[in-house]
Amino acid sequence: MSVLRPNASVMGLPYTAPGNAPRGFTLGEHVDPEDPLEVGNSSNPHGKPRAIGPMGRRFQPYKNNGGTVVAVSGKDYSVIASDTRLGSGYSVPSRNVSRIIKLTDKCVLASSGMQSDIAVLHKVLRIRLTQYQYAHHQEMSLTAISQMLSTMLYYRRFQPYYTFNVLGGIDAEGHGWSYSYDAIGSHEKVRAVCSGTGQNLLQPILDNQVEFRQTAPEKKPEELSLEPCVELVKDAFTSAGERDIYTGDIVELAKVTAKGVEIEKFELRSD
Amino acid sequence: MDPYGQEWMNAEHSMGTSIMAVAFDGGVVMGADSRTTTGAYIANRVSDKITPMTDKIYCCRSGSAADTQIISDYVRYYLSMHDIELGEDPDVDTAAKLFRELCYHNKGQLMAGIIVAGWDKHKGGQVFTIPLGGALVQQPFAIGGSGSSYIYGYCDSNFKEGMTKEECMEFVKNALSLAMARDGSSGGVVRLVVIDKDGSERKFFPGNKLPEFWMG
Amino acid sequence: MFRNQYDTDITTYSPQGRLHQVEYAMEAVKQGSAVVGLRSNTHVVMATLKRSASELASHQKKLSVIDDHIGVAIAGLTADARVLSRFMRTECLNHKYVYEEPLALSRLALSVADKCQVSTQRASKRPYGVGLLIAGYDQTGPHLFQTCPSGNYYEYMAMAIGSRSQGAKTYLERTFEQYKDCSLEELTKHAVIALRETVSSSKDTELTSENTAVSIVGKGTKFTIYEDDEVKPYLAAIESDDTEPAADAPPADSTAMTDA
Amino acid sequence: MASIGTGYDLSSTTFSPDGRVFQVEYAAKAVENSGTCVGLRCTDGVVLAVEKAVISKMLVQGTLRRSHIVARHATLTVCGLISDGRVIVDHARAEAEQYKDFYGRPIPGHVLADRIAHFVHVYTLHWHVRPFGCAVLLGVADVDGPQLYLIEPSGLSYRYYACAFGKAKAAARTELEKLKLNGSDGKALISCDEGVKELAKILVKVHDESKDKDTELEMITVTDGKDGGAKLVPRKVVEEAHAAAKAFLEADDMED
Amino acid sequence: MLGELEGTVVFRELLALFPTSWLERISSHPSSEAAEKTVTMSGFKLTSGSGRFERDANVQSSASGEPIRHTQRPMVTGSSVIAMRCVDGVVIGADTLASYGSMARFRKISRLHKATDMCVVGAGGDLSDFQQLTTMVDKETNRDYCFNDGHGLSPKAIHQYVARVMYNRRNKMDPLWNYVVIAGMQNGDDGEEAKPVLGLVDLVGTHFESEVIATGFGEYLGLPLLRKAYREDITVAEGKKVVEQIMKVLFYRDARTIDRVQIATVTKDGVDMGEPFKLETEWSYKAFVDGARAGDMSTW
Repeated sequence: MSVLRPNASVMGLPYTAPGNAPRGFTLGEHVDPEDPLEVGNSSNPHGKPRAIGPMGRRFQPYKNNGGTVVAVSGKDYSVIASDTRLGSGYSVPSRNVSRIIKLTDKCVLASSGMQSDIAVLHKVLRIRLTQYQYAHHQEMSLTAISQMLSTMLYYRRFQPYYTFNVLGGIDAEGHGWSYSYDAIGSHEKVRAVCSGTGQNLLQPILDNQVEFRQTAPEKKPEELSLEPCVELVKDAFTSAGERDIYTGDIVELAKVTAKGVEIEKFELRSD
Repeated sequence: MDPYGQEWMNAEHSMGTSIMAVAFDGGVVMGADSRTTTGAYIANRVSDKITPMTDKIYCCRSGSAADTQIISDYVRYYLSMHDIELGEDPDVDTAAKLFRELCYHNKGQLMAGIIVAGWDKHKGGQVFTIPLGGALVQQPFAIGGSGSSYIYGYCDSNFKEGMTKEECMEFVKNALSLAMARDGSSGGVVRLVVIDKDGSERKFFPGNKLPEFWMG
Repeated sequence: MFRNQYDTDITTYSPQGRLHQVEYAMEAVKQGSAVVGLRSNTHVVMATLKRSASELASHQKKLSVIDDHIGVAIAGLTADARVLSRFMRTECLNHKYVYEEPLALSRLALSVADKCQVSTQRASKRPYGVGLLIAGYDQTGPHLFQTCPSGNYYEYMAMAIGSRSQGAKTYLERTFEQYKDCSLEELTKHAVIALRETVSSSKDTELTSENTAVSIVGKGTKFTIYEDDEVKPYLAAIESDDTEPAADAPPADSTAMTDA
Repeated sequence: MASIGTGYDLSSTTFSPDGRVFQVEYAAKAVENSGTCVGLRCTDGVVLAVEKAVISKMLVQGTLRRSHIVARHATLTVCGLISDGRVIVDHARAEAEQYKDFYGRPIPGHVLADRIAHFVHVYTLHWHVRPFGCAVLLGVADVDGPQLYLIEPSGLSYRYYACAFGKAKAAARTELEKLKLNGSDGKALISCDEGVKELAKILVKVHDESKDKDTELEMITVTDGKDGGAKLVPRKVVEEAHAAAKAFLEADDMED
Repeated sequence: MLGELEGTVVFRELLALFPTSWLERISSHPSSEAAEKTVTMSGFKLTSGSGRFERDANVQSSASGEPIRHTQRPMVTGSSVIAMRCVDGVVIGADTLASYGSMARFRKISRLHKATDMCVVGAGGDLSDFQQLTTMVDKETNRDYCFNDGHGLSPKAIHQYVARVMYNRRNKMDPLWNYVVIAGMQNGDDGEEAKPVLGLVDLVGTHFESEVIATGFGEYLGLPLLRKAYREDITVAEGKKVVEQIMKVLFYRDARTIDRVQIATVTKDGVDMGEPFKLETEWSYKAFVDGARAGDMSTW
C-alpha cells in the first residue's frame, strides 16, 4: 500500500510552503532553532532535521537513563549496589528511581540502562520467580536465576531490553558470586563487576582492589571480607558520582549473606 | 529522488484548499473554494469539496483528494448503517467521531484535514475539526486547508458569537475570498452549504463575483 | 439407568427448567472432603480435612496459595481445582503486572464464577466439579467467597462445603455473629472446631496433624498454610479447652449428617 | 405436557411437529422459578426491583447481585439463572463500550435492547449451546428519556412502561396495572423515589409467605441529567421502603 | 469485502469495530475456545477481567507484512505540564494551547483530564494521542463504575496502567506521543489517611513518581524552579502559586505556550479541575518600554 504512495503529496494544509511543488509535506524542514526539543533532541544526534511532521521528530524507541550498578562477591557474601539517579539527556527528571530488586533471600539484581525496559525486566523476572515457586515449592537458586536471566535477555535478541545487569548472591554451597550480563544475555560469572555509565570509572578499581589483578603478590591480602568490601563499594560510588554526570543522588546497597538480604542507602552528590 | 522511478505516483490530486464552517443558532454555514491541483496544474477548477454525509451533516475536505474521498465514503456508509439501527438521523458528533476514528487510526497513511458540521435535534448546529493526526476538536467556527493560514487573523477579528445565518454566510464568503486571493492552491468559486433543521441549501458564488479587497 | 432423559446433556433443560448436569456437578462438591472458612473484621481463616487414598499415600492437599493476599480451599474434583487455581494465579499475576496492585477478591471470584458458567452452557464441555472457598484480604478488608460449579458465587461471613459439611455449617450458623471481633486465636479455634463437626460422627476419623490443614490471611498477614507440625498447636488448642469458646455449642444433631 | 418423552424437546435445534421449540420454553420455565423482578419507567428514570431469597443468614449483605450496571446510563436486572445473567451483563457492557468507542456517544436504549436480544436469540439457534435460563429487565435513561425493556430467553424484546417477570409475574403485573403510570400525554407520573416505594409494595404484596420465608429486596435506578447515572438504591432506603410496604399492607389487611 | 479494497487494508482495523465480532464466539465450532471472553475493539484484544491487552494480530500489519506505524510524528501538540506534590494534595497545571507546528492552532483546549474522583491525568505532546489515552483510561474507570463493588483504580494503578500502555506502544514502534503526568490522592489501607501521589510516564514508557514534575520545555525551565520552591511541608495553596509563577516564566520563554492556563488540584476532598484563567504578565520594565536607542552598542 505504501508502494502506491511513496511520497504522498499534500497540500491544502496550513504550513505547506507557499507555491511548493507537490513534493510532499515540507513542514518538517522547518525546524525552530529555539525549540530545544527539536535541536537538542537526542533522537536526532546529527542535527539534521528529519522531514516529517510539524515537530520534525522521529521516534527513537531506546534511550539511556544512565546509572551505575556494581556487584562484588566474596567467599560467603555478595554486595550489590546501584545509584537512583534517572537521567535523560542533560537533565535529571528524578533523583530517586530504584534500579535494584531483591529476587530471593539469596539473590539481588541491579540493572542500568533504560528505565522502562528495566522495570519490565524486573516485573517479568518477578512473575517467573513466582511461577517457579508455585511449581517447585522452593526458591530459585542463584545459578538457575543467572541462567534464566540470560535466556530472558536473549529471548528479546532482536528487540533487546536496553539493560545492563549485574546479579549477585550466594549459591547452594553458600559461596558469593557476581554475574555480569550484556544487553542480550551473554554472561560471565565473576567476583566483581560493574555496568552502566560509570563502568569505565569503576571497573579498574574493582579489578585492582577485589581481584588484585595488578597488585604485587606481597601486597595481596588474604581475602576481602564483607565490611571492607562495603566500604570499597561506597568509595567507588562516591568517586563515580564526582566524575559521571549520570551517577549520583542516592545509592542503594544490598548485602547478601546467609542471613538474608539487607539493604542500606547512602547519599551521593545531587548536582 | 523518486525511488520508484514512477513520476505518476507523485502526481496525486490534492486539494490545496480553503474550507470553513461556522455555527449559528439553529444551524451551520459551510464553505469551500473549488480548486483541485496536480502540482501547479489545476486539475479541476469547479470541484465540490463540501460533501454530504447525511441530509443534515456535511464535511469539508482538505488534503489528498483520494484519501478524503475514501474516508467520507466510509463515513457515509457507516452513518447509513447507523441511521438504520438508530431509526433516526445520526448526530453531528457521531459523524465527527467516525471521521476521527478513521483519521486517527490510519494517521500513518492518510493526509486528510476535515471539518465536519451539521445540525441535529439534540445539540443543534455544530462544527468539528479534525486536523492532520486525528485530534477531534469542537469549535464555534473552524477553518482549514492551505488557504486558512492566510485568514486566521481575519477570522479571529471578524467572528462574533451569536451571528445570524446571513451574517455567517457573509463572514464565510469574505474569509474564503481573502484566502483564495492569497493562496495559490485555492481558487475558483466559493460554494456554501447552509444547514438547519429543515435540511440543507447550497449557494454558489462564481469566481468573478467574489468580494474584492485591497490588491497590490 | 438414567433418572430421566433430560439429565445427560449440559445443554438440555428439563421441562421444569432445571439443568440436571449442573445439579450433578454440584453433587461432586459434596463428595469432596470438608473445608471450612470464616472471617473476622481483620482475618479470614480456613480449615480443611485432607484425605489419603490409602495408608501408603500422602494426604491430598486442599489449600493453595493464589497470591500473597489470596488463597483457596477446594472441595470436589481436585484436578478441576488445579485448573481453576492456575487460572486464578494467572489473573492475579496479570493484574499485578498491569497495575502493580493486588487484585480485588470480588473481581477474582467473579472471573472464576464466569469461567465456571461458560462450561455450563456448551455441549462440548462439562461443568467444573469443584467448589471453592476463596479467602483473602484486599483494600476493602477481609473476604470469604464461595464459588460453585453452576457459576454462582457468594460472599459469606462463614461457610463450609464438602462432605458432611452440614455439621460445620450448623456450628457456624450458631456462632458466626461473634466472629466479627474475634482475635485470630479464637477465630482459628472456631474454624477447627467447625471442621471437627464434620468428622465427629464417624468412628474411624478424627482431626490429626496429618489430615488437618489451616490457613490464615488478613491484615498484615500474607496467606499462609499451616500443615503437619505447624497445625498441631491449633489442634491442641481445641483439645485443651474444649469448653471454650464453643461452650454454647451442643454437639451437632444427628440429622445434620444426612447430606453426605 | 404432551411433549415430554416424545424426543422433540431435547434440543433447541429441534422443532416439534406442531412447530414449537420446547427447549426455549423450558428455559423460560427456569425464569419462572426465580424471585420476582419488577421494573417501572418513571418521570426521571427507571427503577428495577427484585426479590431475592436469602439462602443463608451467613451471607454477606448484598452478595449474589442480581442488579447490574451496564453503563452510566443503563442498568439491568437478571431474572432466572444468575450466572447466565452475568454473561448477558458482560455482553451488554461490551456492546455499550463498543458503541461508545465507535460512535462517541452512549448507546441508545432501543439499540442496546436490540443487541442484547440478538445475542440472547443466537443461543436458541445452535445445538452446542443452550438458551439462557434468564430474562433481563433493562433500564436506560438517556437523551431520549427513560426507557424500560424486557428481553426474554427466546430473544424477544419489548419496551414497557412497567413490567414484571419471575415467580409471581402475573400477580405483579396485575398490581402494576393498578398504578396510574401515565398522564394523558403519555408522560410518566411517578418519580423514581416514589417508584422505589411502589415497587417495594408490589413485591411485598405478591410475596408468597408459604414458599419463601426469608427474602430481601434489591433495587437499582438509572436517572438522566447532570447528577444522573446508574446507582444501586442504598440498602437503607430499600429496607425502609420494604418495611413501609409491609406496614402498609398489614394495615390494609386489617381494614379488610 | 471492504477490507480487501486495493490499498485500503488499513481499514480492516475499523471493521473489527463492528459489533458483531462476538458472533464468532458461538457461531463457529463449539470448541473455538480462543475467542472465549475476548472482545475485539479498535484493534486491541481486551481479555476481560484481567486488563491485559494486546494488539490484534489481524490488524497489526499491512498487506506487505510491515507493521503499520501510526504515530511517528506528533502533529497538534501541547507543551509543558507542571506539577507539584504538596503535603495535603497535588497541584497540576498546563496551558490551554495546542499548537500546529508554530501556529497556535487551538487555544482553548484542556490538557488535563479528570480520571477519577481522586486522580487527574495531564499531558503534553500530541493532542490526538492524548484524546486516545483519555478514552482508554476512561474505559478502565468505567469498568470499576459498572462493577460497583467498592474497588476503583487508584492513582498509582492508573500511573502503572498508563506506563504499560506507553511501553507496549513503544515496543510496537507506534508510540502515543505524550508525556503523561498523573496526579492524585492514594487511599491508604484500612482508612489510613490518603497520601498525595505524583507520577510521570513518557512516550517510551519511562515512569517514576516524584515530588515535582515538569515536562516539555518545562523540564528545562520549570524543573529547577520547582525543586527550588519545593519543601516537604508546602501546601496546595502555596503550590498553586508556584505552579502559576512557573507557567508565567514558561509563557515568557517558551514559544509554544500561551498565557491561558488551567491549574487543577487534588486533595482529600477530591479533584478540583480549576477554571482556565489568563495569566497576569509584566512588560513595563523601563528598559522594555524604552527599547533600543541610537547610540546603543547593540540591538535588542
